[in-house]
Amino acid sequence: MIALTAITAEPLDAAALVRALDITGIGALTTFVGLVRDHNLGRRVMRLEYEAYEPLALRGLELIVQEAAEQWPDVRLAIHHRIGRMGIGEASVAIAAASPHRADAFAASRYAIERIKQIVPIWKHEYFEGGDVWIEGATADPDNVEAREKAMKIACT
Amino acid sequence: MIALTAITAEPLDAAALVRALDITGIGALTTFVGLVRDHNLGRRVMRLEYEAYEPLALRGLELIVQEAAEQWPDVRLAIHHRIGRMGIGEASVAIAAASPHRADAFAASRYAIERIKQIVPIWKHEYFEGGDVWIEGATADPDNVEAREKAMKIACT
Amino acid sequence: MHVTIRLFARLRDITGSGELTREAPGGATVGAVWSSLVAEYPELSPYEKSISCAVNADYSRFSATVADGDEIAFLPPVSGG
Amino acid sequence: MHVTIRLFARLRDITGSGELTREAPGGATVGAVWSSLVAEYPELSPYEKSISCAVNADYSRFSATVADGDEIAFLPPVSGG
Repeated sequence: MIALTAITAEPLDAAALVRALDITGIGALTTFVGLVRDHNLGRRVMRLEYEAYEPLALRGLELIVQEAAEQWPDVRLAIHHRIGRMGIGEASVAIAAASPHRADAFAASRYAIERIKQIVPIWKHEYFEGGDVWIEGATADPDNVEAREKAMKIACT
Repeated sequence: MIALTAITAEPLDAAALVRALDITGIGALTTFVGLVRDHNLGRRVMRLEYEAYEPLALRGLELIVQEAAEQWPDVRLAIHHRIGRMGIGEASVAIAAASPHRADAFAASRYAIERIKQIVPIWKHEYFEGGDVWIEGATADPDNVEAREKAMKIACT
Repeated sequence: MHVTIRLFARLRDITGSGELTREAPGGATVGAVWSSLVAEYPELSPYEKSISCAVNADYSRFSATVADGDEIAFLPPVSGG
Repeated sequence: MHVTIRLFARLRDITGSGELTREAPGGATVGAVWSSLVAEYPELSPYEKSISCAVNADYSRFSATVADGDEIAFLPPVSGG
């Protein structure tokens, strides 16, 4: 059985993530996979390198699973984030959600990806045609109530 | 290459559906799978049998793909619905959506399942402990603007 | 003229067959075909308000005129997904 | 006392190292450790407003007091997903 949360240098497999979930009583299964895009902000991207503060990033994923369980007690969630070098079209993050009903599976999955982008200490180093840049997105404060509410709003409405 | 839309008596495979999509320029991939639940309305379900008016059901899936393409031109969508006898935990429907950005992939996937439940001529015969019943849900009128708007609202907000 | 009538799910259970062939007068509408069917199988009447119809495997209307050899399908409320 | 400072992404590029060991006075806060680091590497100062911090691989606050041997991490805005 693979772990429900992981920070890994190995290629991600959404189907394996689904198999990690207990589907007893489940009516809906969703997966979300984020792929490395060939373009970003008009730049032609060659590859990405993701760096993590691994123990805290794993803790961040676990925190997100816990937050989701508070909001959607019937949802089972698995989240894997890849680190290291990735080419175009490779998966950087995979989320699987299982739930008795579809609304909760969609919402929890969406919530998870929004929260990953807010609080998990992972950084994307973009190598584009002509240069490279560290992408800086959100400030990693898990206690920021506004950020959490924003993620919840995107997921639930 | 498997078809983007299908009504099939074979077991569904969400991963195969994903592989059917062109992922050039894609940043987000979502799948939705509906599974046969062990309970419904307090009844202990033993199995389901899905019946379809096959040519029209296929046309219905194609219509949904087309509607989604109008709303989200960058999204690529694949939908397979299984018919025949299915046990608990088996997949009755699988949807894969690929999009440059995650909001559209989630929305198109959610829209597709809502529309399937509204307009596609497929019927669920539930065999539960102590009896059986044909489940009757929505009236299959693809031109019903209110129904379409309702599905869009669920998907987009 | 002859029309083929396709019935599904509970409607099929009521009539005992998923496919019937019936006579219909020239210029008959889908609605008229349905009405004759209800006359034959009164148990169908509760579906009056909730069914949809298709002609030759395409969504249609009860006001549509049917032609000889058409396949008319009556669709109870759907429950796919 | 000694603390280990962990730096990531652009912060690591600025200092040239992902892990530094520095002296800190007893009772120093995470914020004080950061300030000494900025004194050493002025290029870090634009991150003052946007960084978060962690102590011993758990989310923390700049007001937290550090202890001998602690691992203090400074986290620039994240960009996972």
